[in-house]
Amino acid sequence: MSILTVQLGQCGNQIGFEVFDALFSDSYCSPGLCSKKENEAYQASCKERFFSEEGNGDLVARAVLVDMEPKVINQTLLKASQAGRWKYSQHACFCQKQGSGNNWAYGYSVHGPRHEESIMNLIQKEVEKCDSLSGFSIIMSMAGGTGSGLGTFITQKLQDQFPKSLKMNQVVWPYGTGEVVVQNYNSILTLSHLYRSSDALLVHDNDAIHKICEKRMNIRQISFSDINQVLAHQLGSMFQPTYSAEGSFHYRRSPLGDLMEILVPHPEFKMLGVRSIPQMSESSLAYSTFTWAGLLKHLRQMLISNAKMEEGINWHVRPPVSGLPTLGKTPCNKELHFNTSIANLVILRGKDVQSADLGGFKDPALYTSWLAPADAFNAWKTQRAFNKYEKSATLVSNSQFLVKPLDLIVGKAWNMFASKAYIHQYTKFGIEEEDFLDSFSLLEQVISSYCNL
Amino acid sequence: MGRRRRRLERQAGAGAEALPEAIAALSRTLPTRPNPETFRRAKFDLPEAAPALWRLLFHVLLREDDGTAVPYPEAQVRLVKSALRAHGYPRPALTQLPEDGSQGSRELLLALSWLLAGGSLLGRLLTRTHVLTGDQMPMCECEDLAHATACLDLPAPCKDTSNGLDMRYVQWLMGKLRFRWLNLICGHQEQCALLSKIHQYTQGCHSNQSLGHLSAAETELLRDPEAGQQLLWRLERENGRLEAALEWRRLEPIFWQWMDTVLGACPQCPSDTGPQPTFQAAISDRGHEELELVTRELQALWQELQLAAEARRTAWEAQVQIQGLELSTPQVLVSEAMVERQLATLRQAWEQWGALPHGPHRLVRCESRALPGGGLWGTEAIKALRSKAACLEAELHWLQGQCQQELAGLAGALPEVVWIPPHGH
Amino acid sequence: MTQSVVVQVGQCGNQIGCCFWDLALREHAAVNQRGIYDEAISSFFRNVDTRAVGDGGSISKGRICSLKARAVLIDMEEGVVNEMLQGPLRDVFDSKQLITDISGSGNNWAVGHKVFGSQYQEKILEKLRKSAEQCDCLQCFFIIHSMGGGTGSGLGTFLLKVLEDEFPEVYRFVTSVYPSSEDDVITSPYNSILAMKELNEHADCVLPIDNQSLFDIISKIDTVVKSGKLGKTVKPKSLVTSSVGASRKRHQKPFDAMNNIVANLLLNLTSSARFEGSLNMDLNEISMNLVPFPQLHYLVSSLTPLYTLADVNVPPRRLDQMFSDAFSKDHQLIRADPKHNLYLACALMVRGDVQISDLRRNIERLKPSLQFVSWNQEGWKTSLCSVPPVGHSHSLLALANNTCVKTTFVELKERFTRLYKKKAHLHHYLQVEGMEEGCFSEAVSSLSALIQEYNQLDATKSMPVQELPRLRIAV
Amino acid sequence: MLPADSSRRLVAELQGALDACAEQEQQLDQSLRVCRRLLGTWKPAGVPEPEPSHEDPSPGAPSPQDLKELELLTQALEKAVRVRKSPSKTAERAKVPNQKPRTKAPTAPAPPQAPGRTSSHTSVTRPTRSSHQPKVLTTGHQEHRLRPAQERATLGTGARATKPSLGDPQVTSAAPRGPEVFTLKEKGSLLRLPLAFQKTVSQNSRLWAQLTSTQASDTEEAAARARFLQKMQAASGRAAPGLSMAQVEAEVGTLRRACWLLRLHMNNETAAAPADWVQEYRRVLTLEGLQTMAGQCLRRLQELRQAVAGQQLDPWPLGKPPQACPCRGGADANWKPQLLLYSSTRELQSLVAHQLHTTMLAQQLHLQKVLMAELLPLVRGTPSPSRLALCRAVHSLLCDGGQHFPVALRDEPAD
Repeated sequence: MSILTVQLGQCGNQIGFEVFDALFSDSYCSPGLCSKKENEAYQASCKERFFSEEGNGDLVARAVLVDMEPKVINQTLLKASQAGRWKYSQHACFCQKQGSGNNWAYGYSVHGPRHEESIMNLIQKEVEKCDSLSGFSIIMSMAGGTGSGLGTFITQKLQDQFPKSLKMNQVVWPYGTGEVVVQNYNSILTLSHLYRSSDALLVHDNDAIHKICEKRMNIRQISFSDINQVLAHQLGSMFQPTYSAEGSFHYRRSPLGDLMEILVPHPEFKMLGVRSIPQMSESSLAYSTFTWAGLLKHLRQMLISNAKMEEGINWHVRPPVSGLPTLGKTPCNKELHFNTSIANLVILRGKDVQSADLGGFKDPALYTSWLAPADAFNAWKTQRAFNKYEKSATLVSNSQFLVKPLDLIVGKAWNMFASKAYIHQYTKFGIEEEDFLDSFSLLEQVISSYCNL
Repeated sequence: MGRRRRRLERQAGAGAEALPEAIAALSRTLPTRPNPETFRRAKFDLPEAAPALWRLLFHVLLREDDGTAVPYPEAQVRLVKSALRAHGYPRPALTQLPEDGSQGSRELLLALSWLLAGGSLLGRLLTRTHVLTGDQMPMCECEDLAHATACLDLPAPCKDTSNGLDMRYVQWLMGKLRFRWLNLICGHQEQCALLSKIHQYTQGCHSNQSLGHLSAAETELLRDPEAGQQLLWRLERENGRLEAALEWRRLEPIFWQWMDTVLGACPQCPSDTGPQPTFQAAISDRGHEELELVTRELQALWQELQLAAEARRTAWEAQVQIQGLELSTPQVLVSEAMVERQLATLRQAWEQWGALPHGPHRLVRCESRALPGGGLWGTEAIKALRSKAACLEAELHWLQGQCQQELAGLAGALPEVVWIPPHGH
Repeated sequence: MTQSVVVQVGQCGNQIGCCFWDLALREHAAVNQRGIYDEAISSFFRNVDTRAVGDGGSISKGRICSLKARAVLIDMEEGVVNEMLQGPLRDVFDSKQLITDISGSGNNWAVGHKVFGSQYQEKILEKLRKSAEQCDCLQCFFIIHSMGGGTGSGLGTFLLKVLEDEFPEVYRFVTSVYPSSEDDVITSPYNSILAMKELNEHADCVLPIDNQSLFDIISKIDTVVKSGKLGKTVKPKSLVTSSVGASRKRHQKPFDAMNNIVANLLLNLTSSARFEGSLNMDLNEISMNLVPFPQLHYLVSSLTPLYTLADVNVPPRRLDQMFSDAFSKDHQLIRADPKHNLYLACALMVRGDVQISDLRRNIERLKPSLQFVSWNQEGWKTSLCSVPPVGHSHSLLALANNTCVKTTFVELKERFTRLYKKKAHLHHYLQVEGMEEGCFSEAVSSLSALIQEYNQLDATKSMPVQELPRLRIAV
Repeated sequence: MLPADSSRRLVAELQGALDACAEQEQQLDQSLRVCRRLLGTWKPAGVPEPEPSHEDPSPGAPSPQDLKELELLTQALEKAVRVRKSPSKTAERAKVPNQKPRTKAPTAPAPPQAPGRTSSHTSVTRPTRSSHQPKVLTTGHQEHRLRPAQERATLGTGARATKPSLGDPQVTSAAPRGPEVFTLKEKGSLLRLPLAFQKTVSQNSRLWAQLTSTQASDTEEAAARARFLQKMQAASGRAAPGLSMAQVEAEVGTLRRACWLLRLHMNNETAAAPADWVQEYRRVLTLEGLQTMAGQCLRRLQELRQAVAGQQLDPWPLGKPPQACPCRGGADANWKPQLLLYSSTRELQSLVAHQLHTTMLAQQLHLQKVLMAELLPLVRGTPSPSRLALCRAVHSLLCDGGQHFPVALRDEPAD
């Protein structure tokens, strides 16, 4: 089943390119460390999901590129064609002349309705190229105007036009210290609206990825391209093929649908975070060996202590003693130490994967009281190695990961809102104070629900 | 010619030697293929025949396909009893049989005969296990619901329910169901695309001209002869059952004669005042709920209709009066006839719910509109499905609206709480 | 890609404009080596086939034939404009873009605003419309003018209203040169105050510049460069003030260096919209991010570095210095001290070989020394443009919405009050039709209100940042 | 928290629905796999295959070749990874174009066909071949024959028996011809069904036809059955058979459908724009007609209710037993294989999507009723803040199908 990617705005388009490139190079340029036959099946499965094939055998990304100004799209197309490994479809781009100016309201209320028809037509055409469409992956930033505002609008329209297809939004969370002044407004408007129209929000935190580049990849001068490559790696490790069931050697047919069924069935809990291990520069990789036990021990501690990478994990955090679940779980404590999960998915790739012991993730103390580990925990596996890592593990988690950042954003936006700053920029385009209040109350509810697990 | 032969046999009073034949034929037709001896033992109410008959009845009444897991005997017994009750089985003696399934072979034989005498059972059983060689539409809702409710009585592996259940878990399951459906729908879309390709590529391969192309199963048979062999074997087995069924048809009257003697051997039932089994009492009003619900829905509709009709009529009469118009008799007659026709179609629509593709339909790709043999056209089926969906949707929304009203009232009464319903309301 | 039209009004406006077009040509020539008319160039220039009859239809693609500035030149004296038309830039303009008179406004806002305003309204509109028609997607008008004189301040602000009515969707960014306290135009406080009211009401963003600051910056560069302390390490052509390598061979004038700074400001302001980068910033993002309340649209700007060292390998220390400088008092284009005042918001527009990590590092480093308003503690807007200014390896333009801009307004008001108390020169204004004393009082109360808004914000400065009570969830 | 009783019912209902879906999905998965295999490359029955079960890249039992290959690969790669000094990205990208995937479906090395083989088999099969079955295939310039599967059926041996063993001289000696790729797309139209299969199928449909015709015609048997039923009823000590639950249920179902069809019709009528007066007259008549019909339905419903109450019908058992589903034969076992015709992929997809949508709706509706019955009583009664969480969840489930959720804010100004 195929996944159609919609790349929106500067951020979405830059990331989208890296994601396709990562998928391609993992599938076709990386050794895979498995039999030829299995590698072929893996490639075929990846191709079906993310690429279509032209008559001459060229691979074309299943993607629609949308931006309100032409520069980034031109650059992205150029990059893809220069690399010459895969390409974007010629007719899958939509751009205008003037951006949304970091204004969510402009993207949502002006650009959205104005270009709805053209964009939806493009998407429809790409959809028709798929034998079967599992759903959409919508890549967008939350801080700006086009990604956030238009992205939200398009997600809503996708929900209207393709109610039976899944929608997962790849949401890029802005730097805490600010990259756009009105990022907190744009963020709360985006999140609250997506909560209504999207099935899952996979959050990518710029600060966290920045730190991974710095500490794990040893990059001195970190560029956006570095950051996006790390992000693409994580996404790739999530969406590349895995076996459909324990003991089966068929590749999973519908990763997007399965993932959602496992992680986000509850309407109030839709936010996902992703962690990968190991992550390191290629030069250090050559001198490292890993065991499944070691990787999973780290990954588990990353989960319960809410660490974003394998470095600097707080090893003192322990799950609450079972039988006394209320102690660590219920209070809406802003300094949450123990990170309670709703549901987790661990994806393992590489050598001897069947031998990996996942018992550590099946402890009921890790989860909310109303879900048993049997419901809340899942693991996907393949023995095909990912992206040059002999063994690698990825955790996709619906947990309290995001409570704190969300609480911060809502708090900051609320402060700004209370002083009425910048509101005129939004009312100009029809987003009224009432809309802000709606967004605030919805997100406060989400925070509260996540706190009261 | 068959008919004449049968008559001859009957006149010859071939009861004695024909009865075993009849029972053997019946036995071969039934799903668990009970030993014919079981029937004889049941006549004398021997307990050793009981387990096999409970099992048989369970399969006949509840199990879609044999072979899958069967609940433990107690559950079988309860399920069979409740199913028979629901079908209106008249003998209360059945309900008093012990739950361990050790007794009552004669009662069970009567029950089975009662079901057989209803007429449609065998046909249904045979269709249920019919080997399909063509490509089908996915299941229709009757089937699915039947399944869902049949599971109901099985001891479900519930979470620790002694402490009650967190509502969030129910929400979780609901959400899961939604995603599972979406996945399923998406998978079927792909299946359609692939089937359509197979049909297109094998156009003209089928020996049956009206079909034209091969189905996936038929093509697979050519790809994998071993599986094809299996299919063939299953078909042959079905043919055997069909032959047995025809045989049973022929000898049926003898069986009924014999059953009269079985019935005669039964002690007369007094009156049915036996205590109801406790497992039914707790939820006995659920059926009434359904009745009440429909009554409420209909009453609401009737009132709305009354209001609408009255308002329209008054408005129309006023208009007529002001403009001094008058309907001629032919106008009245034509109008009445038209409306009547329209309403008759409507009535038909609910009485024969759908010229819908129920059950096994072989999908046939046919690009030209003219086809020998005929069949149901996809476009027509879609139209029927659409109107059916509209109906279901209307009901669902009505119910949701009712809930909304009630809950809004309840929420409004909560002190110091601002209730913000989700968007779109 | 969008286009912008520069409207230069009055002597000062036209002189700055002149420097701007010169530098703009230079910049695009450096970036666009192939001589193909591309989107970046199109933002400020039209490509015209001069062989064609009449107007010479614009060419949207292909080789560059002849570039025409997207500009409207307005002056009520002919001097500066005529000089430009005879100078090396003459090919960039044509007579259809000009509006001149010979009489001048006599340093009287009222003459510029009321007399010439009504007299030239139609003509101005016609030229503006024409320039707008030649744009694919007109995004912004850049108005360059001075506050002290007559034409720039009077007609320049009249124009704002005209633009607002005629092109409500198009942004109006105003570069306003404020008079220094030792200004030689005696009526400049009157003109500035009257102009301020118009800026308050009709501009989207104002970039206040003050001659004194420009002069100080130049003096400082001179001292550093001439002191020889840096020796040969300063890269040639890298001075922000220089116009070396420019196409014109005109005699250098004292104001040229100062005007070059302003021209650089405009180039850097638009660079991220014109050129590629990993973090683009369109013009419409400026007001969105930096203007929290409609009236508070005055942005204090600073440019760094003022020169570049010849050594190609920039040590991070050097790069960090660029960021530090941008917040120092000495680098502001108006006399103001943002560091000791309250920030409402701040934009950092970086050009050249600088990565996001450099930007993040410096924001983290500088943040503790800066004060932000309580509701906008992380009020940063950032952009990364990969094309550096000519001669530089990298550069930074900082735009601050900071209460420090208030000082200029307060001083202005004081100077105005001193003059107004004596009713000095008032009759020159009142004899202009449509001009009443009420205009002055309205203007001064408008300014007072603006100052008051800044005062109120300043008052929150010392207060501890506290979380406001939020919505509370019942379950 | 829900009371245990409701919990059990709700969880059982939902779990049942989930399991049904999962089962469907599994079946679908399997048939998808079959279809995909069919659309890939394969060889029709009769062309020998050297390796069993190609489609499973089953490392659970890898072949010796696989193992060897894997071992070599791993060794080489591990060595490469350690030795290499972080190769530059550009170099890596530069070398890629040669690796550009031509993305062929994995082609199993098709064994060449033995030249003598076809002739030897045709001689064997000739007697069983009926004249209407031309099996001659023309593939390219060579003429081959697909060995029909019917041979095996008629010979009564399993498929394995005809599979050539490795020792089969005909296979081992075969090498000269190049591999031959069969795809449905190119050569699908040349396939023919084996005769044995055709025979069995036609026998099957003949039997079905016979069965249906006897059922339709037999009146004597029907009479015998009716007599038995009567006797049984009498022996059970009850009066004439009343309505069975299944019948009541069926009727209620019909009335429910009637109700919704009437409502839809009413909505159409009332939503229509005003027309000329004659038209309007018809509309009035229609509405009044609808009202009458609704009244009739109501009356019938009352009768049913009385029957349920008065006749002391047995209480409804736990859950509904599976009623005679019309789609699996149902009341009229007048089964006859029907054709469902479609003209394009899009139409088929739309048809199936509609079918599934309806099924899903029916299930939703059923669940809605169950949820209403279980949950509404819980939230009724005196409002209390402790009910709030329950209320929110119930609102979400009952008013939005669980897809959205309401927010409950504290009213008092927070401080």
